[in-house]
Amino acid sequence: MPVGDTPVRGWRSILFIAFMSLFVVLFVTFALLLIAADALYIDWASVLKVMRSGYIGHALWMSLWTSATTVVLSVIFAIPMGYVLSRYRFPGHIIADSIVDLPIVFPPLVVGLTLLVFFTQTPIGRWIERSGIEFVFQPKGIVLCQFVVAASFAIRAAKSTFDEVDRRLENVALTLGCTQWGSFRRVSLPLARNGIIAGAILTWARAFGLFGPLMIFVGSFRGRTEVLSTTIYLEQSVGHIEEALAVALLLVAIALFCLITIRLVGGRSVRL
Amino acid sequence: MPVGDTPVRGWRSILFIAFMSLFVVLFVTFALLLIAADALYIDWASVLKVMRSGYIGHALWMSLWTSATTVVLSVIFAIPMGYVLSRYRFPGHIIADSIVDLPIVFPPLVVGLTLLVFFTQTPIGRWIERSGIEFVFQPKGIVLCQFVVAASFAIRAAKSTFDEVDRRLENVALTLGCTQWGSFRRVSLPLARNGIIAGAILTWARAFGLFGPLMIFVGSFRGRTEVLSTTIYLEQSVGHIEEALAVALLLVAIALFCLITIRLVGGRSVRL
Amino acid sequence: MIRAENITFRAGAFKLQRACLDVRRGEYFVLLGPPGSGKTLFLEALCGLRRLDTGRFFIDGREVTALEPRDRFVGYVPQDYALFTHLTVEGNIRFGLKAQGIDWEEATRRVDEVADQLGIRHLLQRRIPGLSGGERQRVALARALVVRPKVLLLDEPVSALDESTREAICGELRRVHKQFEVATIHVSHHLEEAFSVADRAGLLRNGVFQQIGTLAELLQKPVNTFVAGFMRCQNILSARVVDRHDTAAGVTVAVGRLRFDLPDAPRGDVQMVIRPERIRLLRKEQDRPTGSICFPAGIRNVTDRGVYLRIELDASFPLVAHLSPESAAELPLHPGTDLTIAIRPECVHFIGC
Amino acid sequence: MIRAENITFRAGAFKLQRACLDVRRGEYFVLLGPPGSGKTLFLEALCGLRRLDTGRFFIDGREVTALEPRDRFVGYVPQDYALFTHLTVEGNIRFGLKAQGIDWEEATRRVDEVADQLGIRHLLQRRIPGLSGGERQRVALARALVVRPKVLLLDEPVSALDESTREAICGELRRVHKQFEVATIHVSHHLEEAFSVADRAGLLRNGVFQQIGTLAELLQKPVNTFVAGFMRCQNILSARVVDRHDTAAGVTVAVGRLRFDLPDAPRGDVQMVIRPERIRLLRKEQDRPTGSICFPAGIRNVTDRGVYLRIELDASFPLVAHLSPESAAELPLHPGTDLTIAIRPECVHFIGC
Repeated sequence: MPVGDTPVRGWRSILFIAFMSLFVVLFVTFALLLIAADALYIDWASVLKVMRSGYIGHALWMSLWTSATTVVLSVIFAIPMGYVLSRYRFPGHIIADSIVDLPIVFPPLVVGLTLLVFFTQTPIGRWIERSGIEFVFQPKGIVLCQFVVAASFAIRAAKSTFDEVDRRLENVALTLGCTQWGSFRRVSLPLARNGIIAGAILTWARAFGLFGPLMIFVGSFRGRTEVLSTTIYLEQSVGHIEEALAVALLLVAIALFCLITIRLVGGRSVRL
Repeated sequence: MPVGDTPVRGWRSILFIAFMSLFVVLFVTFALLLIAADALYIDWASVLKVMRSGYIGHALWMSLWTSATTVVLSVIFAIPMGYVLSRYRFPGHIIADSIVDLPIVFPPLVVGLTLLVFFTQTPIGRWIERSGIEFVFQPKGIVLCQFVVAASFAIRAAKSTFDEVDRRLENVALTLGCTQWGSFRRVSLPLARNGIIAGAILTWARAFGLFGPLMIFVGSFRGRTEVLSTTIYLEQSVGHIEEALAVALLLVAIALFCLITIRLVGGRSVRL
Repeated sequence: MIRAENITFRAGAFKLQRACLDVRRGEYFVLLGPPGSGKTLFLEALCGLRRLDTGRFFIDGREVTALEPRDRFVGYVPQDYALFTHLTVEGNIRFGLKAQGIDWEEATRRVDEVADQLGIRHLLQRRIPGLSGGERQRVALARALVVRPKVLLLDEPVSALDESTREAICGELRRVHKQFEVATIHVSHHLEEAFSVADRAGLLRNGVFQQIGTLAELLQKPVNTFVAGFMRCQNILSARVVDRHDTAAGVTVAVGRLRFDLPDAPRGDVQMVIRPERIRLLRKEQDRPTGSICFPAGIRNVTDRGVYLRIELDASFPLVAHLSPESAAELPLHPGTDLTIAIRPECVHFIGC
Repeated sequence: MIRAENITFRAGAFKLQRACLDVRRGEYFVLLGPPGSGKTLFLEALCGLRRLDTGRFFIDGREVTALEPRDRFVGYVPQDYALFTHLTVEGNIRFGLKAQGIDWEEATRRVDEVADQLGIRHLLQRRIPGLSGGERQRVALARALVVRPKVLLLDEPVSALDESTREAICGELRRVHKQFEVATIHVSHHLEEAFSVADRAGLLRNGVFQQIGTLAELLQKPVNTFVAGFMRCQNILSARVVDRHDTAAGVTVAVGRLRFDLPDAPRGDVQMVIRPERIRLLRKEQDRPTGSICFPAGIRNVTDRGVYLRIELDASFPLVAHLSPESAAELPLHPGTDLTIAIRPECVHFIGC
């Protein structure tokens, strides 16, 4: 459906388009105002101070490695899960599919609480905690939180790109001598690459900006489980709005980087 | 591409499928464990107590009306914006499109902070606050926060369903005597209905579970700006895990309701 | 009825150039062309769905160039019909009447009338997804015709149907055309289809009209080799006029090593078109028909195409003839056999004449 | 070479039922049928892409029913070719060789060889998206042939191409078939296409084979009215054998108010098929050819289809004849004119014989 074919229009049509466009103008103006407010209010001295602060450096490092780990884990799960959910129908398919959807509509805070309950109140959880792999109030817990909240985005993205890979391509690969694994690795996976990347970036953005569940599951201990989002809250709650904004700037810079990467990598073929 | 056409498979293929399915089993098992943990740990006495608590009743009411308002506002913006972004190419189209995407990859916490900065630090924001329409630390602020964070989901969903409505259907409507408004109202809008509903439900889920930005922009004042997600945090932070879980149960019930509604309303045509 | 004057516009990389067309009242016009030649774009422009760079459209004597689609009163059936899947069959047909504000009783009367005429009365309460291709086509036709358009524009109306029903549906299109007395433009890339419906036809290529005329004209008197090729003429021969007589004998033409006389021909090097079904084959010992151009030729290859035989001949230049199975029964058709070829002079056409 | 015994399986609501087929070494077999008749499903099952409920497949004498697709050595070209868009043309062709672990030099040699044979050497470094339909088709063929399959399975190989190039590509398919000496099954719903390539053909309908044989057999001796209709025979007449002679004269058959003698016919009420291009028309005063069935008929309608004339006749029952333009030139063809019809007895076929 080519865009840009313009029918002959009278004044009523033009009025209609103008009315519809009004909402775009309103929304975009408001968003630009907000961005401008942030930009104007940035106090570069605070930014420098924040940059040099050891605590915040640690929080940045924590944010980066936890979210990176989450993305890697998510992709490891997303590729086979997306493929299986896309290609095969099995008993319980709809249950698996719904469980993947759950974290997308679930309040993230509930995920944090659920994890807390699981690891502190159930025998299995307590056994895991006691066996030395501690999660509660630990950096590892950050990854777990992020994974549970954000992996669904990677899985869903993988599933829908595998849905779009024509099955006949795999069929041809099978007749040409490939095993199922071969046709997956040499045909479906390369063709689904962009979608998987888009899913990974969405997962990263979600993991990177996570806040609520972390407050519940790992807390916000300076220098231990503090990530950038917790920092913003902590700084702001003691009245350091300039510092909070400076940290937010970091987050935003990274979010923008994500968005641009998606557009560059995927062009139109990558859907958020 | 029909699913379910099964090629003849040898043991290697079956092994491959088994390996891939392993990840599904792992993920689903873990998710079910978490759900089971919640279910087992629920203390029905606390649930009853929570249900009867006036504060929590107020928080529930706040959660419901703010999120409902947000959804209505979002849909009002989503329908024209989705249509304009899908059908027309104009200077700045890519900017508008990117701005719609921003809140999806942005950390929500930053949205809260940005709103706070805008309304407390910029002249325009302060003028709005002074003119009587207060947002900061006000229930109205909850709606604003939710709208900024969640409206993008509705807009994007509307845009992609309008993308899928064949333009030739509108063209035929035009030749049959419809104005542009008529062809929009009588053809495109009914055909995009399911997608718009799915977008609205996603928006609602997001708004309903919002937590971080609310803590910054409106705070958590018992009986005034407290919503269910804030309640969970507050209860949990003073050690009332049972009560927090009881509230979470409410949230989850509503989230599940959303998910089921999407499936029922949309069938396969509605994509999350 | 429909008049296009110098229509020019772009759509992406494609350009429709200075298209002129005249379709008369009650005429059934077929717009031919290979895929991507701009047939659909032309139709859309006529509907007002694309803005022109230059040129003017007239419908029923009124200029419509600047009018919105809804003010042009065209009945448009796009490819694959574009039915409204959220409405029933009745809702689809009623759509235009509702949009034009016709009251409910009158609309019902007209919906029933057109449904009867197209034999889809029993489908009215059905939903679109369950309909067959032929049923969809009728519904789309009914939806376009119920608003009593001045012209009917059909974009590949039968290409979504399977071959066995095409013939029947084409017959029905002709019938509908007659019954509703509406000038029709039918877009197609299929030659057989054109023959089964067209009064006149035009052939588009890369946005430029190549030839407009009756199908017999396009078939027997193509203006260029593209038209000849599109009409599936395999015999496009390079010839040269070697002698011009003052007498009634006309000119002598050379093709390959062969020379023969024709009443007239253009000067110099020319291209000659002979339709394969116009070539007669005779046994060597048979009498040569008077008035025909006769020359010997050897059979190179024979393939049975079921409804005809395709015979590749060598007459110092390659020639293809199509023979009906009945004519073939009387001939010795083995590769290597020598035969006599007879062509009536009026079946030889020079490109550019 | 390819043998299918009682193949039965379901795919959704569709069922392929007890399909039997034998394709001989070096044969070019065309699998015909309307859309949705199960042609593609049959091909996929033969490739091992669908599991059978019952039945067995043999390729080259070896039973392959339980083998994975990769162990069957079939060259499969699905509809629209399904080229790997993430690879270059060379990557596509090399794909199968890589999957089978053939070393790089040998693979390169074979890729170049097959690219030369199909005339796509110059395309090797190109990406798929820019290729034309014909080029894609050649690349898909090369990809299938380079692994030296025992059979070649083509699913609607030319339906994505526009009409003017189909003829040429079909010729090329025949050439490739001969050159690589590989048994070929070519799926099509297009009759003309079948005639231009097939040695033998089979006609599927709703998952059941109707008739398998040469195209001439399908054309002239259809086993039922569906086959006759699919082969576009318009004259399917209800007849009755009214008299059976002991002499050589055979039987007397009644159609409409007409009676004539034939050498043989089945008993009782039968259906009779006469191909429209087998009907000869003579002027009333012309001599009736001996040995032919002759009877008078009036012309009801004449339509020029360009390459032939379609003549609707009334001989107390409706009859359609196709005439070549050359034969038509000698006849007075106006509606209402009375003519004599001549049909050779061997051109009359009874369904079920």
